[in-house]
Amino acid sequence: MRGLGFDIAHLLAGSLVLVSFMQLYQDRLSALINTFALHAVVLALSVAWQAYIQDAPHLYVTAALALVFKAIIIPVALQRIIVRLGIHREIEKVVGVGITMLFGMGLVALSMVLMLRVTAEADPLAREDLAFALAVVLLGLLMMVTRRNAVSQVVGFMSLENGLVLAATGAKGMPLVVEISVAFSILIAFIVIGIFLFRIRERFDTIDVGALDRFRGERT
Amino acid sequence: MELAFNFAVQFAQMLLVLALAPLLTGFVRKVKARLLRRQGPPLLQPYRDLIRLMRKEVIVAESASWLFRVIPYLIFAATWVAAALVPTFRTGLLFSWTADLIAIIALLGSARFFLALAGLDVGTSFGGIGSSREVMIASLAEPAMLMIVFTLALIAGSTQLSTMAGFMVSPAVGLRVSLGLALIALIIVAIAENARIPVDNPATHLELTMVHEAMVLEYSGRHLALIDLTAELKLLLYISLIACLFAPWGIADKNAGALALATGVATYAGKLVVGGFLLALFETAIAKMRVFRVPEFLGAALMLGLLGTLLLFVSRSF
Amino acid sequence: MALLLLLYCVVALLAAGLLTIAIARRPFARVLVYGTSLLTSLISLCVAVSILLGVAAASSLRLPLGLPWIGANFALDPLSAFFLAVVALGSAAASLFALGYGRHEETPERVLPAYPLFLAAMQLVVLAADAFSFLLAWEFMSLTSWALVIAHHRVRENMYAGYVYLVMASFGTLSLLLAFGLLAGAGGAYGFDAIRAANPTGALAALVLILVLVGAGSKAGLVPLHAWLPLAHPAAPSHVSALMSGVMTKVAVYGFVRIVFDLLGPPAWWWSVLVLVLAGITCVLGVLYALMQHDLKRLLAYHTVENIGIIFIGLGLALAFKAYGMRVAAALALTAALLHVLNHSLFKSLLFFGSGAVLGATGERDMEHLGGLIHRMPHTAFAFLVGCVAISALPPLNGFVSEWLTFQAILLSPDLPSWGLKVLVPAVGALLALSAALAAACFVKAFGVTFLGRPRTNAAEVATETDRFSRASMFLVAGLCFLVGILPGFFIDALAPIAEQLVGARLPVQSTVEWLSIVPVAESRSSYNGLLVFLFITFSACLAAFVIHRLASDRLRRAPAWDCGYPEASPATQYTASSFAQPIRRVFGTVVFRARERGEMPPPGDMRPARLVVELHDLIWDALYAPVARGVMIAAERLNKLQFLTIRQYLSLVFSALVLLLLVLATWS
Amino acid sequence: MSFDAITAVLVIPLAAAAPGYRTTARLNVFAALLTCLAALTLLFGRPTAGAYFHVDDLNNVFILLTTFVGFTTSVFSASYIGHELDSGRLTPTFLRFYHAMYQLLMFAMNLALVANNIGLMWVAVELATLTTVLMVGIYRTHEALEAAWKYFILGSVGIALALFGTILVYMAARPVIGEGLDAMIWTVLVQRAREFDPALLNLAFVFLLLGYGTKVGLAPLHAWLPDAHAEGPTPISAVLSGLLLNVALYALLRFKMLLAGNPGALSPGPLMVTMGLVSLVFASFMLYRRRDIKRMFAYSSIEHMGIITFAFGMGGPLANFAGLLHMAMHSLTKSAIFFAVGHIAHVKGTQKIADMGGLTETNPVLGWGLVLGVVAIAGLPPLGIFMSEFLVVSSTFAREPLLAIPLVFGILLALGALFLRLNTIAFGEVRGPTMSSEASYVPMFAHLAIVFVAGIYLPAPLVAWLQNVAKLLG
Repeated sequence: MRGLGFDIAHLLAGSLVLVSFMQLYQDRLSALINTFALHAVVLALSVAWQAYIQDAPHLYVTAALALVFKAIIIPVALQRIIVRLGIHREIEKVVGVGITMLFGMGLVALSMVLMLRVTAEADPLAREDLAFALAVVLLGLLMMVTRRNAVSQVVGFMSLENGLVLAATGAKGMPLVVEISVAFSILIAFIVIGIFLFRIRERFDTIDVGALDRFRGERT
Repeated sequence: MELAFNFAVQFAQMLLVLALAPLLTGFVRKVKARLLRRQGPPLLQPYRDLIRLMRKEVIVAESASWLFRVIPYLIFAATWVAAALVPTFRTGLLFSWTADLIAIIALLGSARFFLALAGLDVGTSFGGIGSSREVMIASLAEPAMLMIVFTLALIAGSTQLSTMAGFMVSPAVGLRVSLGLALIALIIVAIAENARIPVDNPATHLELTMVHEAMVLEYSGRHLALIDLTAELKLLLYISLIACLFAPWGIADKNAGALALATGVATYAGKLVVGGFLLALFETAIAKMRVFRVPEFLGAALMLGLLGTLLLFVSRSF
Repeated sequence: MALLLLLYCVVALLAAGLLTIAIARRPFARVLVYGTSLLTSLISLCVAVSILLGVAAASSLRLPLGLPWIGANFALDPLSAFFLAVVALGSAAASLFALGYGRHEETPERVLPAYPLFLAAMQLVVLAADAFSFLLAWEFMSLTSWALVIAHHRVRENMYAGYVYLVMASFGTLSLLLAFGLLAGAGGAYGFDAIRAANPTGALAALVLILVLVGAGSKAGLVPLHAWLPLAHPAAPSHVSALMSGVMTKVAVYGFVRIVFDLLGPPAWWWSVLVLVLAGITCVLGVLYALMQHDLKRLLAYHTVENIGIIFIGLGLALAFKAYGMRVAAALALTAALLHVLNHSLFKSLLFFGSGAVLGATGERDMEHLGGLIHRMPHTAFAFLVGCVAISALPPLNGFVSEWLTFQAILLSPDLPSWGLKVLVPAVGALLALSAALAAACFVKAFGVTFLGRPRTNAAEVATETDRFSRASMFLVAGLCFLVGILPGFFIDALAPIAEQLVGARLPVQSTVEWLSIVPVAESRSSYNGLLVFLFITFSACLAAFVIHRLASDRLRRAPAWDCGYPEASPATQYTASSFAQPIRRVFGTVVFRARERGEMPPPGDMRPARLVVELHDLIWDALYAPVARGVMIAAERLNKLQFLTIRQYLSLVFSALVLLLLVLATWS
Repeated sequence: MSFDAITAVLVIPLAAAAPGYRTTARLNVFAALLTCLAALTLLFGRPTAGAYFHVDDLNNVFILLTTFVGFTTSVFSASYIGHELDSGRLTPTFLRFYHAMYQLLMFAMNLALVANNIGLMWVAVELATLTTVLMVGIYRTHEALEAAWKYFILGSVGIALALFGTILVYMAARPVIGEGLDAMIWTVLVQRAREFDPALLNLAFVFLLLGYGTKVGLAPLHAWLPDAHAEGPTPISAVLSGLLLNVALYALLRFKMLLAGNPGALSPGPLMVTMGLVSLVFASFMLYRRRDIKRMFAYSSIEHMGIITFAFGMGGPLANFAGLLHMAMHSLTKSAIFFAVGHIAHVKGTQKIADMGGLTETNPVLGWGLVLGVVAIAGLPPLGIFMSEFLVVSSTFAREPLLAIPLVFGILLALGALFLRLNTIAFGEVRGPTMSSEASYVPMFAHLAIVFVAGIYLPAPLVAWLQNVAKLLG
């Protein structure tokens, strides 16, 4: 049971990393959002599994949270937004997919190396979990860096948050404070982002971050 | 008694230099004339000039200030005091410790300072030329002179002329390279300071290369007389300085009797004659140089002085 | 309790300054400020002198201010007493001068509050006995003087001068701060006593010396750190210029002496090489720069640079002698330097007062627009002349005495064991002699062009004599110059305790030598008697005058100038400052300033006048300061692009920082 | 009674924020004053550390500073913001929103300071960040929105990193302390720190350094700071520079102490020293090309944060003392400067340096106030920053001469830039219009007066306190 539980948790975490890579691969906004939904689903699964093997019922809440918010509401909302804004479906990448992928690989390797330095008496489950979480975080950040489009940056940011949740749930017995704060921050984040997208459309008719630079101070 | 005697000697020297100065100039002129196969003015001509000028009334430019009228007396006094402190026929004069060699040079410096001011006072172009060139020459001559002083002072271990003269006659002073260099440098400086050929020509006016004469162009009457007398005193001073430093033979020392004093006076007269003659010879031998060659001429003196100082540490041995 | 009294004076000054902020525009504010300054300065002067003469005892005091666990320590020993005397004397003279001169001030509210604060700061520097209070006062002194420099802030040059000044000053302070950091050590023992006890030596001490040379040197105006000085000193109101040039630079010298001679351990011989070389270059370059100027105040400022060089030559010699344990020689050199500190503070203040009086009377600083002022401002002219003679080191005035002593110290150099010094010191002597001669030339120019000749402009034509306060102050200082010149013995004796304190020996007592002449080493070696020289000159001058007027004629007639028969009416034909300096410029300038003369002769038939253009380059500025400024600007320009990145690029900055740190962590063991 | 102090410190702002949109400036000032007084009572009685809150010497310093500056700033903004209403930059709705947010911000910062639970601390810091985001964007101009957006994105990335670091700390603590709340209570953590797994701690610190470092504004994480300062309302710029940066730094310090307690972990000093120096020199260079007065002083804040971080990185009683002092002095001075800048912006109707000139002629009080502030911020005596810089530089040079060189270089560079601009703003010929500024000068000069006194006299108890804190910081 122990071994199996470990393997499944491992598998789920690993697949989360995989989905992150899929996100990096996407070049269409709607597809990207869908992939993010998948990402959230996988997260929800792994959190649920953690809840099961740690028999920590409060984690189910988190799982549900992830499922409902990140896998359903947010993607739908985002789809709505991009449709309403009628922004073009193409994602302006900064660097090509190939390079991004390679770089992602490097990041994953880095996170593995870092985690392996951790002495093993911290139980292996947590360790591996943490390694994957770190990888997901880094990949999310990478995505934010390599995309020009605000929506895709938001998506990247949220997959980064997913990594955090993974880590948090992986940390056995971590008090509820954290989950609440995670949800809380995501909520705030989303609301504020919503506000901003709204305002930005008001002002700029586009949410391409590049368009904002024109209005930076001291240019003239 | 002792003090009174010393005082008398000091006073005597003051009068002596004052009396001899015009004669020396006359002598130099005479010799020069003779070397040029001319009759030349009589020996006593300078005295006559001075007296004539003294009698004349002074004409002062309207733009001249009080300074213009004070300066002749000032520079005369300064030079006279300086001349009085250089041992001529007897060392260890009563007031010789009033000013050592550096101070004497500085006294001459003050005289020059004021004379240069006088050149600017009336506000004419010629005066300006004279002053600016004078200070340019001085700015090189003074350091050269001070380097010479360094050389000698480092040898004699003193800047007191009496002590130096005493040391120079003593056997302690060997033949030194530095001394030779210092002597040459001192002669160069003396020529420059006294506005002699080749640096300046004391006998001309209205020549754009002139320095000293241009400065005093506006002077007349008794002022001019004083200035001339000052120049003559200065010449005498330098010759007796050279004599006291490089040919101190026969000079009487502090506690010398009447006989020694007499010989001292005699040898001093001899030295003046020789010095004057050499000067005249030199002046007739070479030509006046352009003003902007002068710095090189004096720069050589400065270099020689510095070289002399530095070589001391090498030539200490022999 | 002498020290307490002094601190009360300082407090009074501070209070006056702060109070004046409110009432600066009122007419009585001027009297209040300068009156207070005058009074307090006189009190501190008395205290300082009484310490020097041994009437009052040295003392120290600790106040619960400043660095908490150190407190604000103040001490009054002979050294600080002497410099306090210099400061107080200068301040008193300047305040007296300003009582009258202050009337010309159009923006008093910018001058009056800062002035007493400036005085207080200078006194505090001299009194401070721990690193924090010292640097606090030091930098406060810079700050207040900066405020005074930019008092006339609408003039662009002044703002520029103030800017350069403040940056250089902070640079100096920071290097002093580093020096004290070394002295105090990681434990933070900032008290001077503690530092003295630590008695640093070896490489540490050498590093401290260099830092102090940079720090104090930049404030004193050692070449090549002098660049701010000729900009800032002339920019301030004249009485402040006098203080900055005459007094503040001396405070900088105090900083050097205090740290190098008192706090640091026994010196190494090569320190003196460093100091001597810098000092020699400084005094010659300073005077050469001065010769090229025709702005009267800037010329004076450059001469401050020169005199600082002379002072540092003395200090360098003292270091050399001290390093080899030649106590008496060290005492001689130190005394020479300190006496020159006093002398320079006197005649430089006097000269700046004079230039101030001229500025007030004509509104001109440019000598080429002046001339003939001796007729309209006779008193100012006379005082200024005294100053010129003094600064040109001519007997019987005071400048000569200190330079003579310096020469005597130089003449002791052959006894030094080190060959390097044996050869270096005479060379430095040559530089000193050169600078002395050039200084004389420069002041013939300064006085001759400004006061003699015929007025070149209408402003100079209608000038009137300055007010009585200014004159009183000028004559007072002139009298002091004269006094020090003819009775140097007493002042040398007053300096003896300092020599005792710093090099452990003193000069033989001078005031008891017969005829009051000074004999630094032995009478057979050298002696000088200013009093007799003066008496002789007056006597023989009067004698000559008497004889001639009696026996020959005393008739006098005024007539137009003769000028070789071509009298030219226009005053433009007179020699100007630049034409006066032309021969010297041709001798030295071509090398030092890469001076070029270009004659522009219009073609025949063209009515335009021919022009002679002289261009001079400040090589030090071009080589040292310009590149730094350019470098900073270029770097700022390059980095400025970082202000205009997109959010994504900023994110990638964060990202790369993260990855970098993680890599570090991954490779760290 | 003392627990009431903490709750008061927290509740009052919350209460003031609760009526939210009906909050007025007067209530704002009142609440801030009450908070400040409540904080003062902490001096007399301290609670024992609880699971969520605790007060020790360290955060007490910060609390006092925060509440005090918060109070003075509220006084300033009360008189300042009215003008914004007249000039039509703000609508009454936004004005009320502003005040509510202001109190919320105070609440969040105090919460972060008194929090004993690292999770809670994180939440508080983030809350503070988000409220300031909203306030920066409040003018809704292009620039304001852009600045807020940038701040938001960078800020929330910082949030994420910090949270990850916090989780890592918990992971490190769990095996030792056991699961549950205890493993997040700082007081417990710091006692058992030596038994934690060093590798995890190191990793955690990297994330915390970058996460909280973003809030501190260390280069290269500083990007949000200048624009946020420049585009937000001036009182907010004052609070940002004066307080929020400190709070973030405080969080960083807590974790530094944690690492310092563990022999196996890497010493956080070098990292902080490096980032401090980078920020210092970089910001000093950036100062030269600034055309917007508020942006310029924002960069100067980065510079000083660099110095403070450097000092704490150096460690040791002297440097830590200097760091604390410098932080307090900087908060007071910088907020005073921003008050002055607010006045100037009203007087001149612009923030462009090119359009201001000769201020000491047209508005002597304001002009000289600015000059005094710049003199203080440039580290010139007799004002407080001189003392702290004196200590930082001298102690550093005695220990690590090579580190002192860039430090001194940066300080000098910054001074040059500041006075270059000051010359054109405060002196020279008059440029730009001269309108009236009805905001009160009291807060500005109050701050400067404190800074001035602190520059020459520090009362003994305060010193003992700070020294104790310095010892605490190790």
